[in-house]
Amino acid sequence: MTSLTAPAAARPPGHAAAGRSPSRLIWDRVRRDRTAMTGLAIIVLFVLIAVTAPLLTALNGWSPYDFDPSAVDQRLAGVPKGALGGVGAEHWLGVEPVSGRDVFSRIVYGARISLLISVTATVVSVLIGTVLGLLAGYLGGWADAAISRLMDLLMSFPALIFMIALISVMPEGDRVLLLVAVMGGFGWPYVGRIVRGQAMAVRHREYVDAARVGGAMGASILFREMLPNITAPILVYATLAIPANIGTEAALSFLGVGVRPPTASWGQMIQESMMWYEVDPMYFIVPGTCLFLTVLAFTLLGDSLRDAIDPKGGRA
Amino acid sequence: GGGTPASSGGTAATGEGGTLTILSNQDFSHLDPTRNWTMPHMDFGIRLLYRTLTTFKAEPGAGGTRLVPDLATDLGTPSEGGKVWTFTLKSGLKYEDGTPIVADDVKYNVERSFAPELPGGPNYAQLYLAGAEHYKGPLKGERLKSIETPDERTIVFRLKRPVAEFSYTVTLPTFAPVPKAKEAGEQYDNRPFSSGPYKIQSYDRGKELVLVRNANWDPATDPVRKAYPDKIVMKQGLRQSVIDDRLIDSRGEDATAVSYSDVTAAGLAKVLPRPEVKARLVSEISGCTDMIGFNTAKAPFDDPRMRQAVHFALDKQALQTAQGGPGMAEIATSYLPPALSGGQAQDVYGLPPTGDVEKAKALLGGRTLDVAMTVSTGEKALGEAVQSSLKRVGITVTLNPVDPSVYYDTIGDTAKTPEMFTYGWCPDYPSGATFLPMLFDGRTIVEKGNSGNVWQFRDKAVEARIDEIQAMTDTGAAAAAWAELDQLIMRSSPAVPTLWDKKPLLVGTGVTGAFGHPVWSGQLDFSALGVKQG
Amino acid sequence: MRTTKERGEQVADDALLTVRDLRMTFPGRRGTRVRAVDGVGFGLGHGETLGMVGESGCGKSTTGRMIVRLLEPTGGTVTFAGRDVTHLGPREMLPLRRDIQMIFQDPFASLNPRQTVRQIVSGPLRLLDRAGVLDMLELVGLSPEHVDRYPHEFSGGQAQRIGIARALASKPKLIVCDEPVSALDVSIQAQIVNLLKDLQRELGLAYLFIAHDLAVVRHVCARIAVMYLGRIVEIGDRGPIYRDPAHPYTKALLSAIPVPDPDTEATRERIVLRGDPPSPAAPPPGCAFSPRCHKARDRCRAEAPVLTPVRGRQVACHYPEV
Amino acid sequence: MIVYLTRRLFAAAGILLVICAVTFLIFYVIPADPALQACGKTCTPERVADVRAQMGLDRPVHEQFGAYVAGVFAGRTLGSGLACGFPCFGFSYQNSLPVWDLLVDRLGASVSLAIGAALLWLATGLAIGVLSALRQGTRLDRSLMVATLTSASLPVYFVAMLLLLLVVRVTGILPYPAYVPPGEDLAAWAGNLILPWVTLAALYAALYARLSRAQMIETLAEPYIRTARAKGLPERTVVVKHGMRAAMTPIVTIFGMDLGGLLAGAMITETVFGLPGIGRLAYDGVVKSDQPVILGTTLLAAFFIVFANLAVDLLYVLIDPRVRYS
Amino acid sequence: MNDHDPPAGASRPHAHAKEAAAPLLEVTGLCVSFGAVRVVDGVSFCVRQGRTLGIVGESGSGKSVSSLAVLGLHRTASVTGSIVFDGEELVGAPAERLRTLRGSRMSMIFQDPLSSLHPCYSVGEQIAESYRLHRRASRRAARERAVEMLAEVGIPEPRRRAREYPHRFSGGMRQRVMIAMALACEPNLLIADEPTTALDVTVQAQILELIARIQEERGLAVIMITHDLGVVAQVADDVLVMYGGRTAEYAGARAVFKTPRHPYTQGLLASVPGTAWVDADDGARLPAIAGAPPSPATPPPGCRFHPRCSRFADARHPAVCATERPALSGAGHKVACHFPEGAR
Ligand SMILES: Nc1ncnc2c1ncn2[C@@H]1O[C@H](COP(=O)(O)OP(=O)(O)OP(=O)(O)O)[C@@H](O)[C@H]1O
Ligand SMILES: Nc1ncnc2c1ncn2[C@@H]1O[C@H](COP(=O)(O)OP(=O)(O)OP(=O)(O)O)[C@@H](O)[C@H]1O
Ligand SMILES: [Mg+2]
Ligand SMILES: [Mg+2]
Ligand code: NI
Repeated sequence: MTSLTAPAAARPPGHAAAGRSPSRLIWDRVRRDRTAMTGLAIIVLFVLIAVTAPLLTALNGWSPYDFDPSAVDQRLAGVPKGALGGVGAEHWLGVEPVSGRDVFSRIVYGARISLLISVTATVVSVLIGTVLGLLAGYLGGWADAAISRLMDLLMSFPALIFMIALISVMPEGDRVLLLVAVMGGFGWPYVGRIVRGQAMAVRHREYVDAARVGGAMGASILFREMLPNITAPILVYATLAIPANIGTEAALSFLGVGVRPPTASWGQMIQESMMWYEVDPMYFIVPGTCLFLTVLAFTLLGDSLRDAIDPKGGRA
Repeated sequence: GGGTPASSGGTAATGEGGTLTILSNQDFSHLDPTRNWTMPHMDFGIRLLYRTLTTFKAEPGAGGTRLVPDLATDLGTPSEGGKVWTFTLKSGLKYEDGTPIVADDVKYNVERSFAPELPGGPNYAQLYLAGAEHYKGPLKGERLKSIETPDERTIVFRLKRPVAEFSYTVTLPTFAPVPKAKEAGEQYDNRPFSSGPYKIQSYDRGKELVLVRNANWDPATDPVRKAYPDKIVMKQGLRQSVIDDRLIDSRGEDATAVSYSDVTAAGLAKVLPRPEVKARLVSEISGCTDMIGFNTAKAPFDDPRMRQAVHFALDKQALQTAQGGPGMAEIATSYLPPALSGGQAQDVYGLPPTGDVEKAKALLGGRTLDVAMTVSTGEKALGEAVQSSLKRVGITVTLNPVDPSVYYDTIGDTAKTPEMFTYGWCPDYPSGATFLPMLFDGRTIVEKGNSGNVWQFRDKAVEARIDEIQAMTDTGAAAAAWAELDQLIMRSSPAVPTLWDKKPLLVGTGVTGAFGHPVWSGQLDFSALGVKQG
Repeated sequence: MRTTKERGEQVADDALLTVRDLRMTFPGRRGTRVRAVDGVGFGLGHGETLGMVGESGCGKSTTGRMIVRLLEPTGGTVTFAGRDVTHLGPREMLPLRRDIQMIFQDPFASLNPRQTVRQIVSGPLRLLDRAGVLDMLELVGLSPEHVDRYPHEFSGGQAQRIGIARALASKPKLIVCDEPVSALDVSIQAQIVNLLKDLQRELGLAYLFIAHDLAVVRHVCARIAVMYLGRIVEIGDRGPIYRDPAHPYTKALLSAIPVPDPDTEATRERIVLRGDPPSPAAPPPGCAFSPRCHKARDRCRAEAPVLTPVRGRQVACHYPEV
Repeated sequence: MIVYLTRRLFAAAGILLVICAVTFLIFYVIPADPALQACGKTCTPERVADVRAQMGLDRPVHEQFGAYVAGVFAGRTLGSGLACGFPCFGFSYQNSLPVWDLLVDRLGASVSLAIGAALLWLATGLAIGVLSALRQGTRLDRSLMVATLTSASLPVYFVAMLLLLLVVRVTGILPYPAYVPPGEDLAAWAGNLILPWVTLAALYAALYARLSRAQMIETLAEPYIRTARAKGLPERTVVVKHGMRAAMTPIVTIFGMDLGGLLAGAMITETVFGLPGIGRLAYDGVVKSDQPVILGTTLLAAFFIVFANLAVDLLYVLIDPRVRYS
Repeated sequence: MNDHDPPAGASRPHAHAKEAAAPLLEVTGLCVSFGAVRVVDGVSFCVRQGRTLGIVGESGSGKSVSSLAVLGLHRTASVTGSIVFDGEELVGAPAERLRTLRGSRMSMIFQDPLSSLHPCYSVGEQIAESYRLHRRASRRAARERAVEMLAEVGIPEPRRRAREYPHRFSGGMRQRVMIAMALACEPNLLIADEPTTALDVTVQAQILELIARIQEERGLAVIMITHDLGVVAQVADDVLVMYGGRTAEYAGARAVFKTPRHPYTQGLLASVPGTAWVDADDGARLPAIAGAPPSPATPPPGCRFHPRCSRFADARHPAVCATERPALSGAGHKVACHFPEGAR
């Protein structure tokens, strides 16, 4: 027997014959995590709601923009008639004070806007951050200095002040686009910094050297060798950035620079409902709960993803 | 008028002394009498800090629109057919430091309103005074010749044209005295020198203003101001919903507090179902008219039929709900508020409150419109109501909320004026002359910073009629003529009057003498407020 | 034979790899310059193995990485098969990449965790199809079922086999092995050493075998180069060097290696060096070994010795052992 | 060290200058014309031009910017004779007060808010985090983490409103918050700030608890902790002296950044509670297009952020002996 | 049961080995499990004052886990069996008791001296810490002691270096600091867990020499854990060979190296290249042990070594090796193999 033959018992036991990629392993670990799956279920539910919004509103028969004067009390400054903010067969989750618009329809359409803005803003910041961070970490030197300074600069901006200032001086144009641009534009340095750090660490890994010795160059090293190995932290960041962006959208709405009326977004609904929390708590609770659940769900998923990627901290 | 003023409409308060707290969600834009031309602020300044040549009685309702002499001994003497006005100051008038108030101080303040360093104030002096075309204010030492002060107590104004209502004009803070010695340019705003019953003890802008008694103010010379509290503290920059809550609760210090700014719709919803709180709600008709304007200079609203279509389609009741319901606003049917048209609302079209969709559709003739509408950020609910009601007839409205501070610039730039926008007008004093000429005289349109005639309405017949009415010396006849002109303009609908609203204000349980003054758009008359003690 | 003026071994011109006066300086902290490799020269013939030993930080890896052009040398030349390859651009290097390959120290760190064995072995240029990969796996003693697995599913020894398969994929002439067994357990080390030797015999490979374990090097390499602080201090055939080291450092190194035999250990003469290896950022003047050398004299501290032939090998020492 | 410090200071100054320029430029091209605004309800074009010249807005943008930057250091005098001294950030369009005075005036509330909240959330956050790390995997750990997750998922204004409703409106335990400077009445200062502190701390404490828990777990797995145990140190010493010390390092970084950001104004908290702070000032400035105030607050905020980062980096020398700047 | 007795007469001659001394540490049937995974399974050994026990084995064979169990440093593992230190049973002893023993009477040094030293405290502080604690010494006395210890382990300028932080020290220096720290309270037992693996050979020689010197001076009992057979040969009196969490062979050093009885030990010794410099057959194939070490989670049944065992591969005795756990047998030279004398 020579050492050239494959050692029979060498394969670490417990593995199926087909190879399982690290991403599969992570996913398997996440799948076993009950809280993560709860989070995922909530996310899927809201995404479904957002996608099927027209169908759902067709079911209850109220468009998110229809006024229903009969549902509010004209003499009482427009408080919804009936208990629980007008909850009933006609309006499933009650109506908006003053206008009498259907809260369910607005929530459903609001999910679209809120998820759209936060997810797109996250995608934008992750894309920019990943590309620039990778370049900075990989190229080093002059490019790194330039990109890092840019990131420092952007991170030194008092973001919230600047966001509302920027948005409020640009009244023209599509608010959703503007919100995405501003949130993405101020968000990418945070991704960029993570990616840069990771790229710098990965750049000197032996497998990158090995690829280079094997003849790989430039983009191939960046995107085939390095990027797959830093997607995990990026993914974690993205999952945690989405709830943060939902929160920012809501905060901007709260400060009066959210989406344009009559478009509904959760943040804008909460901002409106805040004044009514005493006379019409339902109006406040519904979007608040949705926002809270979504943020919580994304956070749970992100946490679990992080633990799955780096199980060290979780070991007893 | 609907709302019942809270504490026994303007009768004498129970006593003097104590501290009155005013809760405000804002800072003054200007307290400098030269620059103070925003509604509740004018009331505050004139009633507490400075006196003008004439002023209005401290009474609710129609009584409040009656003019009385203030610094002057009478309402002024016109001569040369109303082109020259002479006033004589009372004797014994003093500033807060005891120095006497002289006629030149009034002249000096009027001159200040010409200074580009001190913009923002009423422009009547510029409009009326003769020979002032190139005058740039007194800060660089130049004086205006058309105001004469032959002696310390006499002041003579020489006007470009006869102004019958000049006695009313001089109620404006422009006609309060400012001593030259106290000139501080822009900074005068932060510490105006008092000629009224109170003086400024401290003013932390945006946070707190504390007024204490001006010992040199002589009640004997002042028939109007009661000046009951010893001290008045204004808390600024609070959230309106917090102000509402505090005054609903009316606990502790808040019992002697009043709200400076309007109760929110949500606040009203809390107030209205509770009789004991509702009793403390002051809601005087503001005297202003809310309107929705069109850009008549460009398509589609250069066509009066399109404007009328909107007029017919509007659901004014929905707007009314957004304003707090029928208790808080009346549906407007003419530009001039009832107070200016003899107390009688006029109605040209006789439309149902929710609009007439069929007529509107007929006017549109099957056309659908796609228009932009600018509203200020606070009027979102209103904008949405417009949006929703016009959708019924196939007009799609895109809302463009703009911050109040830049609102007038946006619509006042004729190049940028949107197809539709909201607008409101309050008379500076109860006269059609401070209303229709400002709003509908095509000759006042300027390219940028356009104000009043923001719809760019040009009609030769209307302009001619305005000139005729302004030349009338009989104020009664003039009033009737204004009302008639109003109906004429209504027929071409450059703007849709929507609501005559009330100013909803809450006062604490320990506040006396609270009533909304008709001249100052329903704001509390600060000169009559008192607090219960003990 | 022709002697070169540069510091370094005298080299035959027809060698597969010729390295002359190779230098690498890294920018250090506070503007210092770390002379990691400071004039290294040697030659390597077809199918030959040169062992390179020395303490941590003496510049072994740096030398190896310069030869495979992972690092751009700051001085000297690298000639491969008669062609000067020192400053070729990445594209010109491509054909050469097939001929010079590398095996790394850490078997896991050198395998991309996100690629399957197949992707790893066929390399970034996709040199091999599936059958080719299977051949390679067979060659290094892995079974075909491993081909679609990921690195984390292997043991250290297996992972190192994959690394070797990858290096072999382009049918190279020279493989730089940078400590290929030091991360492995003793019982696995032997497997890999045997594999490397078998492959060399079968495929006619030349190895530059970097290690710090003198025992392993001796087993694998016919010729040995001992490095100290960026320079070769002794180079020559295995026999003379192990039997009779001429440089005091080599001698100390050999004596420090524990031997798994209590009797030998009990009787061995051991030279324990004082102090730590100096930093390449601030090398001592003269002979770099002088501060730790028991027989250093003034000359050693003033003048750096060059490689000179002594008893069948070359030594850089003013006072070689006798 | 000196070299490093000067280099960092220059870099910080550079960043501030760029931020200043960008802010300036953006608000130069805004549609709102400050002259028009100042001019009032009815304004003739001539008068607008006068006002514009008066405000110095008729000059080209680079001149205005130059004047602004020079004014910051040298002070300047405006057309109407208004003069401001050394740190001159111009005058508010709203009330003609020097922006610097406004900033200084508002700083008190912001600093009170930030420092108080920071102490509160550090204390609670770290305590929860460390406790959770030590009891990792137990029911206590899980319930603490659920609590922090919930607290971190609630928007700030939601918490603020809830607190106002419960503590002030329903029970009346506390009066409506109104800022009282600490110099005037310390008890009133603290009493009025409790709710804003709790509001901010609720969010940050949750984040810090999670962070410090993760850090602590990681640190406790380090070999040097094993060394400390092998020395026979009592568990408390191991956790506090050896564990916390090392675990706190990354927290200091984040704390620096958070504190810097908060000093620059907790806009929402200040708005909800009506605190006269920098964030509120900035918000009002934006809403009213008060360019000098926006510039001033942006610069001050950026200053805090930049210097908090610098301070953290310098602090590292004390915390982590491995770090040396040269 | 006396299978933990020191293998008699097997140790190499040593100048002042105290043959008569009672065992300082006796470990019997030690089992350590993490959850369901038994990582150390019935290991027994003993150490006498002044003597050195070498523990060798592949990575993951349970060497470190066993030694940590002796110090009671496992927090989540369940430890069974018996550990008697100086007549005192440590398994099941109160944690507080173990704590007072740790650092004062038994100490440990670790493989990676950089990560084992706290980066934020000066080395002087770290050495003084345990001295202050166990000896209730004053701060100043402890500081003096630290300097003294640094001098003893051969660090030049000890007073100055005591104030420096670990990152300023080289690898060898750090290990010296670790040793100084471990010895500050004059313990009776020193467990060295691969103290030289991270070091260069020349530095390794220095450290081994230092440990030997101190052991000689103080009569310490030392447990030297390593996977380098050469090191064991150099320092150990007795050798414990571990495989897959179990004892493979336990005997005096000379016996293990000269007459190994377990096929694993034999294979291990054979696979080390160049056992002797002079007469090696240069370039020949190394007789390697095939396969890889077992995973502790799913160990092979029976003898843990059988999948890699040449005797088993010879297919003469398959059944028993694959099913039954071999007992540790033999009087002085203990071995756990069904066929200890070999198949050939
Ligand atoms: N990229 C780099 N930048 C700066 N210095 C470096 C770099 N790479 C190596 N060095 C320095 O060069 C010297 C030689 O390093 P090299 O890796 O070649 O040593 P080595 O002999 O391979 O050591 P080891 O046995 O630890 O692998 C060391 O002092 C190292 O610190
Ligand atoms: N805290 C732990 N939890 C779970 N398993 C552990 C733990 N510590 C060690 N193990 C497992 O116990 C086994 C034995 O580990 P140990 O550290 O004793 O090996 P070792 O012989 O010291 O190896 P090395 O030579 O690599 O140090 C390994 O498989 C390891 O994975
Ligand atoms: Mg190396
Ligand atoms: Mg170990
Ligand atoms: Ni001895």
